[in-house]
Amino acid sequence: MTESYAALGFLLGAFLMAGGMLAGAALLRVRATKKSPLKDTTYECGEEPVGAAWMQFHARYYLVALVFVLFDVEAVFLFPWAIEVHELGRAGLIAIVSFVAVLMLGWAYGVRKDALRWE
Amino acid sequence: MITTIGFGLLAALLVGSALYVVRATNLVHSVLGLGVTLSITALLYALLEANFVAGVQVLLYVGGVVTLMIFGVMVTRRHDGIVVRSDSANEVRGLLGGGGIFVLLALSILESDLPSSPVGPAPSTASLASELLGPHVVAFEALSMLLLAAIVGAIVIARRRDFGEPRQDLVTRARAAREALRVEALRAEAEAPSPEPAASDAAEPPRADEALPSTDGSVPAQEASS
Amino acid sequence: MSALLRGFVYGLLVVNAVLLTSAVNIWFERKFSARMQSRVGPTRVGPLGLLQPFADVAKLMSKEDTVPASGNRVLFTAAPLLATVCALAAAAVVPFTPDVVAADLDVGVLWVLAVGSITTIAIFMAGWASNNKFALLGGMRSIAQAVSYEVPLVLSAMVPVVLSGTMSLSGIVTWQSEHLWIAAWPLIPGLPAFVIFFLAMTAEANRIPFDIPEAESELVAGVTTEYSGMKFALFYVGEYAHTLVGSAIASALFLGGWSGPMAATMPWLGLVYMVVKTLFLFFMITWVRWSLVRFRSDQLLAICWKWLVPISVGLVLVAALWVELVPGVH
Amino acid sequence: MEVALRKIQRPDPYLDIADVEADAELMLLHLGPQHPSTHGVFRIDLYLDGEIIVKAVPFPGYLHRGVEKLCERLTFVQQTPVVDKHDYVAPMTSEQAINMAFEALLKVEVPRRARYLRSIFAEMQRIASHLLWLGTFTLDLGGAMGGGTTLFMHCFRERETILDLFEEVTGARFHYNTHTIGGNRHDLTAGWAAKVKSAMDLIESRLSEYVSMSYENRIFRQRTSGVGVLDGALALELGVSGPILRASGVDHDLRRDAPFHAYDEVEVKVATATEGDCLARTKVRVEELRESIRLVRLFLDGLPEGPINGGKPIKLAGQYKVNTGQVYVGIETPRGELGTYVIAGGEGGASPYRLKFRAPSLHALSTLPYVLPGATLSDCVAILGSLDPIMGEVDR
Repeated sequence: MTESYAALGFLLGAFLMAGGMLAGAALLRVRATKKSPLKDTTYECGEEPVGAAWMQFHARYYLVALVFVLFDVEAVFLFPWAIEVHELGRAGLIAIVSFVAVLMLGWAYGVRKDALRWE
Repeated sequence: MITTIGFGLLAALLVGSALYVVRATNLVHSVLGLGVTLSITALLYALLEANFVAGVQVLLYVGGVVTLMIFGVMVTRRHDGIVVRSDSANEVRGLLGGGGIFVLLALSILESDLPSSPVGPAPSTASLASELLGPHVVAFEALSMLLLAAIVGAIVIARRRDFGEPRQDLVTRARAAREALRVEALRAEAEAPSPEPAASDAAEPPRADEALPSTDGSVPAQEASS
Repeated sequence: MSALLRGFVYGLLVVNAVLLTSAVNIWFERKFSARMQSRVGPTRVGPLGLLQPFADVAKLMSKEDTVPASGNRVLFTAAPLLATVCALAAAAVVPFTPDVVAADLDVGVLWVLAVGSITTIAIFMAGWASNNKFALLGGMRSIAQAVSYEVPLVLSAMVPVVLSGTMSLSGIVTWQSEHLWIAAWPLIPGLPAFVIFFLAMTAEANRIPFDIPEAESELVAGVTTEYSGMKFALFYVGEYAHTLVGSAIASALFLGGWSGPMAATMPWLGLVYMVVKTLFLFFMITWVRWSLVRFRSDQLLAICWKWLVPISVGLVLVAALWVELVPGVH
Repeated sequence: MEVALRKIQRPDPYLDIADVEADAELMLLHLGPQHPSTHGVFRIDLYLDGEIIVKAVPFPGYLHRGVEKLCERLTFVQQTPVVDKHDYVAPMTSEQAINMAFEALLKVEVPRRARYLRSIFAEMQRIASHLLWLGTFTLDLGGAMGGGTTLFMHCFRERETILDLFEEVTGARFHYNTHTIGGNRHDLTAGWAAKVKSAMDLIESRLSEYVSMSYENRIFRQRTSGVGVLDGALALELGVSGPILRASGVDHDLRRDAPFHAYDEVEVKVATATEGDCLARTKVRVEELRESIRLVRLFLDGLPEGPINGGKPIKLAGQYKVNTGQVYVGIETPRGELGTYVIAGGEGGASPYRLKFRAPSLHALSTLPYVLPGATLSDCVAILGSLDPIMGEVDR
């Protein structure tokens, strides 16, 4: 219990430091005396940006994220087993091996279909 | 004391961020708001001394599902500044329905004999494992099948949409498109020698994909006729 | 309450230590890379140019802060803050000596991975809020890379957990002080797991050869293209902090952390061991950075999914087999 | 020339994007002119589908300084310092090209020693230029904050020694103004040849280190192998020359095929490769570095005594006058065939009526619309770097 509070306190401390740096810079920084709309445009190598930057991305990005979530779920299920390996013994090992093996079938399918390639 | 204050604060933030998620008119803001909501939920779990569940909540939901939803938004064009209303058009009906469910839930929780605060040490992560791999091992193994199905399904769907056409055939497509344009212009000229503008369907430039040569490499029909 | 206060005080101390070390490391990296390139590096500010990073920070603090008019100001400001805080927060569970640890969470490894996974979102926020094509491309690359490398990161971090039977980082270090460094024993899941963890950690911190999110020769400056002044500096600090804290975690998980000869009797010696190991790993990353060119994004993902993921899955199972078959691991 | 000029049907890469890709929603990204990897000021408009380039339209011209026009106003002997700025990475070759054209036009004989000196300078310039290219190419692949910079700095260190040697002879590190009509202006200083030889030994001994840092490195190979493949037929159609052409399997080098300077007195070994990708271009250039080192030694050993200038003294700017004739002279520079086409008769015969450079970099860049589609944004930077464009030469 207390340890999670300590972690929270740590988080607050880190936030305070980083925020303090940002706030300190806000006090110190040079301010432009004149508004310049040109300065506020986005950078595109000196050319006028054409079209919105918020463009459409490829569905394979989504695929990578989806496969990641699935493997993450797998990993999360492995964690409780991981700290109890010696207690759960051989039966637990067999259960986990079959669990992982089924998932790796999906991995093999993806590699075979070249779906995890990027380009 | 601090637990109670913390809970009240977090609950208020949770409701506020949840409201933001459904009221935001920009999908990316909505998704990021969801990230905040899920993080606060994780803090609530931590408050209940369920550190493992809290960690999993952040790792899976904030780091995983929100990322997935970000990609989901980015592969559409719904994020480029247009206003999207994610809440229902009929707010009164929604309020009534939501309120009803809230009252029902609140009543059932009040009626139940759930303790109002955690009693004793929370069940450890280790006991979670013995539960999972002990009595619930069949469900656990079934879960792997579910994950497998999800992976395969995702690959199949994504492949169908994207992995089929390599970009290298750009050259062929460009040539076919130009040939189609030329043929179309010739045909328009032949059909309508008068200076009046051609019929609207004929004047419409052909789309590149219509003029694609078929997969066996044969010449498109228009090209052969010219 | 007292735990919250202790965490807070530790937070301030550790964060400041990390920042100070980062500053010295920046100086060291500049000197080191200069030597690699037959230059001399910074010499002007302070003796041997030691104060150069501080001068840089002072300069960056006084810089004008521009926000693209078509971007999103709130997210644009929040992103560097979130990235830095997440990079620093992982240090909360790192044991520096047997007694000095900010928060000895029983799910320490999970905490490290969880806060690390939030960094991804911060980078995306920066890229999206800039409304800049280079920034958004960098942001999307960054997420794709980070989520991919998180899988081998999580799985290789599981090897010490399986061997020691605890998710607490101090517990893992204690186990190693009773046995051997995990990178050395058991050698087979230990050493490869360490290598994979180290690689994945480098990728998560976006260091060359895994720095495609920044990739300044292609994407100008990636997600930080539109950033200036202190916000830019925060990203920079965040990157160094991520590398440094990551090195500390890697040395705690695999290189025995504070454990070493005489560390049990003299706690300060444990701190020395820990610092030396961390800085050694940081030095390795620096060395690699100034020697290699960068990968292309599709090659990075191919390496991750084709090799690192299955190997790390196998390593976890080997570790379990080790626990199962070899007496005395627990 | 082994590759036959096959007539391949190629599409027009300058088709409107709507005709190329009617259905996709593409992003138009301006790469350049202010971009770290465009080697000066150069712009490519990229139409991106995700990170894949669907269409690329290069826009040169940001560094146009009107050098050719300027040359029509200056007398023959006044032009050497102007064309120094033409290809600013290899100014020696630009000087040589223009003076060789004038010598052909004015029918001035160049003494043998001057031809040897020009060969030595040309080969040393090639070493300096290729070293700079190797450095900037890895910089493109590795970025300013990483391994790319390391090789970059090392290459520059070696290049410095050559610039120092040039400075010793000509008094300038960059814009030498040492060639003139009929020969050279500066003779070698005492002990220069020995210094050059030791510099060559140094560079040769360090070259293997650079090779291990560049194309023997696994990541480097992955980034360059199979990237930006240019087939020999297309390269010939587009007028590409130099190492890029040789990397595409066409064995063509003016030093051997149409010898100038003193190249007819030695045997030039021409490095070629067949893959036509960025890796092949790297290998060809590194081989050329080795060959140039060999040639420099050869020329230094065979350096004859005698006058270094067969023309008139150049105290008066307008001494040379010619009113009729036109001439084209092509020489092999580090980037390929640099041609100078001169028509006599401007300004009362004291200046060319028209002067035109055939810049190899421009032809190299004209391959971009063919090579880039299908590549990723990261490949784009590698491909552009491998073409070794010098914008001063492209835009003139």
